Amino acid sequence: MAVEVKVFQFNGCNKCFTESILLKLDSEDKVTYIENPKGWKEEKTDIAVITGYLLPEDGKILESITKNSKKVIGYGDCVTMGGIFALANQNGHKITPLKEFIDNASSINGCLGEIMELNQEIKGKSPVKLKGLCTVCKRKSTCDYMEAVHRQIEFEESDVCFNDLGYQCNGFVAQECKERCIDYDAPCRGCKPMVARSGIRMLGMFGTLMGNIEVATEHSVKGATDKLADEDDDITRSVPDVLGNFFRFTLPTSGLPQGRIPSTGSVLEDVFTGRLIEELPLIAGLLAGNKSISLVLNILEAYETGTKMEVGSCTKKIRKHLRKLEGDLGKATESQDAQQYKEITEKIRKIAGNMNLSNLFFGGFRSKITEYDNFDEYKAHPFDVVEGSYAHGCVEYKIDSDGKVTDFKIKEEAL
Amino acid sequence: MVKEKTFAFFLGCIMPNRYPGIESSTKFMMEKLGYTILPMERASCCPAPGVFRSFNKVDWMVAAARNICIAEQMDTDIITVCNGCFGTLQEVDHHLKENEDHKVLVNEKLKKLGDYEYKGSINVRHAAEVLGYEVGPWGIEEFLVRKVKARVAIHYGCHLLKPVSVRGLDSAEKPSMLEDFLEPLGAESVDFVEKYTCCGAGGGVKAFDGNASMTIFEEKMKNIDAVKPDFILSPCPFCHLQFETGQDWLNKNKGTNYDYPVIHLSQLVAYCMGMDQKQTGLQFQMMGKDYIFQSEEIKQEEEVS
Amino acid sequence: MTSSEVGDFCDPMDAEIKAKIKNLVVFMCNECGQGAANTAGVARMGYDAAIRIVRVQCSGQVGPIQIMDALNNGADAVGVVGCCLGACHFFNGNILSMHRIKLMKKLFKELGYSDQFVNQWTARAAEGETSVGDFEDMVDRLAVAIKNKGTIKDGC
Amino acid sequence: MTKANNEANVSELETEEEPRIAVFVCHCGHNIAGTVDVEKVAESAKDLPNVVKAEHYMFMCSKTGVKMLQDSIKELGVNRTVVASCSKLQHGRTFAKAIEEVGLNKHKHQQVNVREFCSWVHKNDKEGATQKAIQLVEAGVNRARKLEDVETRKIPTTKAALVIGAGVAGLRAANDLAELGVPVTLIEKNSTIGGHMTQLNKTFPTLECPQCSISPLTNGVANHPLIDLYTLAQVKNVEGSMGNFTVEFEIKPRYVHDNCTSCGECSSVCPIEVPSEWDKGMSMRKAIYKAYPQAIPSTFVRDKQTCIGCNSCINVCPVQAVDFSMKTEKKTVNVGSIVVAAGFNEYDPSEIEPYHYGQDGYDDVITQLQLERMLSPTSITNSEVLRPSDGRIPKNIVMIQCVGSRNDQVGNAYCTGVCCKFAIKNARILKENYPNSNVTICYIDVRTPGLNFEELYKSAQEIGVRFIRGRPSEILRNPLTGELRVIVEDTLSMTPLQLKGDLVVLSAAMVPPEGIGPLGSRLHVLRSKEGFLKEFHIKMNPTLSSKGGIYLAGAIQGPKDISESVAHAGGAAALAAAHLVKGYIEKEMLIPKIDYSLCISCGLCKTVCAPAAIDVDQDRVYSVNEVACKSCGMCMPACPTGAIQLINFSDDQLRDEIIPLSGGEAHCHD
Amino acid sequence: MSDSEQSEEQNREFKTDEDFDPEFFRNIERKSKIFSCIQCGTCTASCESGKWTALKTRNIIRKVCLGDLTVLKDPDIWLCTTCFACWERCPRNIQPTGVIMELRNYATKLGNISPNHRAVVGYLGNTGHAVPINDITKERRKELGLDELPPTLFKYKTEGEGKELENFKEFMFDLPPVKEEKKPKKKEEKK
Repeated sequence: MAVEVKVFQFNGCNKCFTESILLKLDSEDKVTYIENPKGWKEEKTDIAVITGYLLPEDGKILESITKNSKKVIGYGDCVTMGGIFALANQNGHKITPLKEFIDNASSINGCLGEIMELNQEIKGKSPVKLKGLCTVCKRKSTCDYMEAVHRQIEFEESDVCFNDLGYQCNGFVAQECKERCIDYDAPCRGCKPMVARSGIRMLGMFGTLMGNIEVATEHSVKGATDKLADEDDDITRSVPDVLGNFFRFTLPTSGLPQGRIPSTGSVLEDVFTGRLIEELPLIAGLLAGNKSISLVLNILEAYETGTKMEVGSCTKKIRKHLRKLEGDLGKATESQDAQQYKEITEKIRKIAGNMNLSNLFFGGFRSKITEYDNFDEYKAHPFDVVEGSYAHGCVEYKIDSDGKVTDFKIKEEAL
Repeated sequence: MVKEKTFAFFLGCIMPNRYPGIESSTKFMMEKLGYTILPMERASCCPAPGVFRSFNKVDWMVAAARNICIAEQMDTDIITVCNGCFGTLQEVDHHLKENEDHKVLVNEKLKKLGDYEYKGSINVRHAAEVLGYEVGPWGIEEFLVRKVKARVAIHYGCHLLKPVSVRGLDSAEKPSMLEDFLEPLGAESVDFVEKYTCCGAGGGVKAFDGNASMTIFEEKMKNIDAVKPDFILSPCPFCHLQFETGQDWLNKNKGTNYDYPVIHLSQLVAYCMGMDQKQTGLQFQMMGKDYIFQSEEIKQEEEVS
Repeated sequence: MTSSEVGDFCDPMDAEIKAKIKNLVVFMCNECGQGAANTAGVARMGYDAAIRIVRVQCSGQVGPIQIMDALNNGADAVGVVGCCLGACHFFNGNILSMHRIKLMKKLFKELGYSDQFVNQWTARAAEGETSVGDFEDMVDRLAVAIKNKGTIKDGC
Repeated sequence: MTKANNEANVSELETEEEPRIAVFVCHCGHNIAGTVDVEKVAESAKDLPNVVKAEHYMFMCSKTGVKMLQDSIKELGVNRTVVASCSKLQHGRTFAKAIEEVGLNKHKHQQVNVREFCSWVHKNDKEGATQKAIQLVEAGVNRARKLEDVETRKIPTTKAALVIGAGVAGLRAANDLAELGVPVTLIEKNSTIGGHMTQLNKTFPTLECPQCSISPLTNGVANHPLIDLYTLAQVKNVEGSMGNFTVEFEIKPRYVHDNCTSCGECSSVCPIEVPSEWDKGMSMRKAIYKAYPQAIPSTFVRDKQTCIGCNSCINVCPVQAVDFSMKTEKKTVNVGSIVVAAGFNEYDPSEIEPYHYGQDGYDDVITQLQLERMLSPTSITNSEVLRPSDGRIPKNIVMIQCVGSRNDQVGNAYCTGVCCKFAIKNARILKENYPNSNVTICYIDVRTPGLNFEELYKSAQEIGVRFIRGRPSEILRNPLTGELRVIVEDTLSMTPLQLKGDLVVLSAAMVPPEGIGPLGSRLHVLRSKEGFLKEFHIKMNPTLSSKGGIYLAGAIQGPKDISESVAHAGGAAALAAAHLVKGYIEKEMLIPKIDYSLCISCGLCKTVCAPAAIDVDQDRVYSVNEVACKSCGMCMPACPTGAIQLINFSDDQLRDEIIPLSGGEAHCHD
Repeated sequence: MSDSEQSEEQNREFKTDEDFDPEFFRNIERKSKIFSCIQCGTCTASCESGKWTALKTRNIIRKVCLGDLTVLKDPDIWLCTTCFACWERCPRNIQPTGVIMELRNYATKLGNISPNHRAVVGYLGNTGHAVPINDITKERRKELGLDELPPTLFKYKTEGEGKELENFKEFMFDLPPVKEEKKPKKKEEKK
């Protein structure tokens, strides 16, 4: 039975919105796309799909959407749990999950959400029971205590569990997904958690695994202290961004108190500030929608120029190919040619995995980066913001000695 | 990248200013062994680990770092033939490579002295270590022109090996680096009591209280005298100086009659590699002026190339 | 907490702030923690009435879930009290707990709060004063933290 | 908050019966009622959901109080009780027993402590105390609501024990266990039993003969009907948990059959001579040998490594006991307890370079154990102390203390604790034997605690042993004369000394024995940072290892002297026998449950479980070992999905308790 | 300090808490390790200098542990030949040589520095060498076929190139001014 579906794009990244073009494939449903919900004329519809992150002021529109539709589905992490943009809540922004506005909305988690799940939800089929990611992971694990947590930049190819290698993989709390980061040698970021409060649980788990210090005797210096947790130690220091590591997609629903770091400006700026350099492409990839590839590559190339890194010819070739595919994808989106869109997406995925798998691009020079590299030489690099809420602009950022991004600024006048 | 088989030759103070023979011997020796030796222009005193470190550790590190910087600008490792210079430069290098805070502090102060910045890109080597472990007793044989027949009292000196955690060369309690190396040269090392103890000169003691320094040295000399070696060998010009002036002082003040030649490791090796004894500068030294090496030519100098 | 933050406890402000502290949830392990609190009780050693003790098997059992439950539901701060290092009755629970709490402290700092809203202490079963000392320290630190950075309730 | 309530409702529906809770608030005379307004507390409890009865009474622990509790169950159908009175330790058991008597599981009782935690400590703040008590009771009621039955199970045990190591501690443990009627398998790595004690000359403080002391034990153990003794045996694999272990061990061939008459013919014809390990290199032994004449078992043994296979021994043996074709055997035993008494090693002082131990020309630098061998009546020197270099009686003997202990450089920060006594004893014996000799002990601190040890120290001082407070910096050898000098500062008079050392004796530390690492991992027992096996609790449980059913005896837990080892071993034996003699382990099944719909088989619970109570099968399905589990709940926070939950301490249950205690005002939403 | 107090100070054989400053040495670089000293005497026994001179390393460490500041005025600390024997052998890794060097740093700041050492610093400032060149050596250098002057700072100073030696003199090893030694003189006058 054909149903009427309306897809709404709210704030931020429009990747899920773009992905929902695939709804048209093999389906008789009538799908309409509303890019600007503010100017939306209230119409009755069967199913409303919400994408993009939500702010308190969006409440009114959401109310009318609820009124006018039989079923509301939140599609993608931004709607259901806050998503990456909600990291700006650390700086006092109020990105709010859909459940705060609408009680009985159903939700499709994931960044980006899987279109098959959305399709099933629209059809009203009961969701497939998904396994945990670890149960489908092919890597071998011993799951021992960690001696140090490594930055992802120091990555080596291996068939050993990320956790054993010392990289923080959030796959422990994640459900299996179609395009698995782990299949592309990148640790899972936990965009599709299988349990409530996944971030807190991950934090508890990793904290526990860090506890493998020698058993001190009662008479040793440490045994005599009353306040055990006061001093930072090497291993906890090796986790430079706890918030970004464990609460990347779930901050508003995690139960943490609202952050109080003073805001440096827009949501985007607050998301980036304080994140690690190696995470930049990942986040940026989400922001730029179907231009994410060029954005990621721009950052990477700036990064490489800064560090005078040389990339292999194979990587260069792949990058060129990817840029071309991205151009094609843009055209397909414009013409709303769903079949072509699907084909191109499949092609990109074959090369690059999921579109936010920017870690993959590190492959070309991943092995050359060592912990001794300093970030001084590429402290300020512009990259382009091409889509999303930020129409056209240029971005500048600095990196501190820990590799954290500071002074992230968007400049509208450039380009 | 640091250049291979090339060294910046750090002179220090005592060798160029008192015992030029050691300097010429070292140059001869290293060049024969196939190394390139570059002069370090504008180098200063290392400065001495005992005296100057005692006055102000930071300034000591800065002055040493300045010397290291000169070699860094030349992209070569430093070679020195003095335990004191080795002690200072190696220790400062080791310390600054590990301690980021001090590196920043030192670099700040270095700017005042001139266009210097300590990076930590080179290593500091002692000629004894290069001979003992790089050339080695297994490799020196082919360069030898003559062998000496001598019973040698080897004096290691303190700063060559200690502190072991910083130097990492040989055991401090029973080293065998020089003994092993000198064997193919024909020199027989004689054991004597308290062989590995200090000559009494270091740490500013010689300057602070000459008599105290001599008391320590007197015992050392007594022990050496008991085994009657042909000469005393040391890899350090400062110990060299102490053995020379010390014997003289004891002869004058304590009525002894010592006349043991004091020979630097470089001098002996250079001699065995074909350098003329005159060129080693032994005749300028205070002790054992008349000493002539008991040597045995094993091949013509031309054969060594 | 920096040393300057610990600095002055005797500020008259502190008394007012301390009076506002109502619920301080303390997880105490079944061995040294409970033992020390019992000993303190038997010896009638007084402490702040805001202390609320929860019995757990081992400090290693207290995860961030429990700590966040307490903070979300209005607790002013959370303390975890276990045996001394090396003397855990379940071998190394206190060490595991300590590292989790260190991470949580870091998280709080990243969110812009003082890291004193959660902390770990040790106690000895035979010495009631150790637990009382812990409680007093908790209140003191919390008072200073609130004075400097406000309560965690503001953020909720 | 909304979600929390939803979850709560769901789980309530799942439980079979509607919770009916009775709350009793105890006055405890004035102890509680004097500070807390008990009426108000009871009143407030009445309004709580599921509470069918809330009362206050003067003494809940009295017979009447207990009867009130039982009556409420009988009459009102109450299925969970909450008593707000004293601590769980004090009367928690009383009430639990009471409800058990009337047919309720004892874990359905929730004890709320309003005395030690509230009234007694907040005497000056009545209002605050009352408010706190109300919150505590609410928390107790919340907790009681979801309490589950915990069954107590009897697990049968295998009545047999394994003792690893047949030194004095192992022998003692084996003997004690056998005397309690437990069949014992005793395995020993070496060819003889008795351990280090047989090497000694005299034992302190009474200067008794150690051979005489230990021989009743060695003979007793060797002939005990309940003890199976295996020498040259080593543990290979251990499986199972407390009460039921399966241990596989390997017995190396002795190459001599039991019918050996110990006549020694074989040894006399053997052409090979090597330094005797048992004699610490102070004498030689043959390739086929018996460590010492009194050795048990008295069968000879062939050392395959040094034997050249000339077959002379085979030919000469009158009873044809020598057999080179013997093979390594494997044996498996089922036991209920394991006692580890693997002992210690003497520290090898050659690591401390300035003392030059073992170097050429330093033959006269020996260890205390070597000196002990020389003094021993069975020594090759006939109890004479002779310099190893020239065989003369030394005039000046210097002992150096703290060799390898109290030394950060070699990584042994601990004090061995027996060397002082050991050295003083030997110094005294030397001075008695050779009154003209000078015996000097160079010490950092003399540590002679305990009965009769200070007296030993005093007697040594009186007899003329010289004590110098200072740690020698080096042992100096004159290469011309070969004379040794010990360089030391007498710190008390600030005099640097050079002592003549005709014989220098190093008091080497006690260090963990060889092979302790593999043994520890085979047993799944954790080690302390010093390398010894770690006891469960340093004060309260020094004999239990980190794993239930495995006990430590003697120096394997840390340096000990003979009497301490024996006492420790006795304790270990008693603990090891307790559940074997009883025949079963009674255990409350207060263990974690695994929700397999959430479990991702990551194995982190196994990683953090100190008692190694998580089992895993081939399909990576994890399960909790009911016997080994110690109910600590450490696995709960380690589980990334929250699949493993300790019964009655689950996240949900704790949250219900935490909510009222936190003030109950939800600030953050999930 | 008046003379009567001075003499009382001199006669006193005991010390009180006021004579110690336990905090002073807590700040020195090798902070905590010194305080774990067990006074075993290995350092003194190893000390080559201590066999012949008044230097008693263990005693100096002890004074540091107590916070006895008189150790800075003690000339004995200048008798260490920095042979590192104690450093190598100390069972608690206290590194006594390092401690003595650091004490000398403090002593120098207080002006407790011998005239000979002052002269050595002077040489370094003026020539860049602790042992400057002399005419005989210049001759000998020539004779051995070496440059008359080694290519060090001193050579470039005489050639008038650069200001480095000046910088060196200006910024390095700034010693406190010479103490006017009044007290001994007074005593002599009294006598």
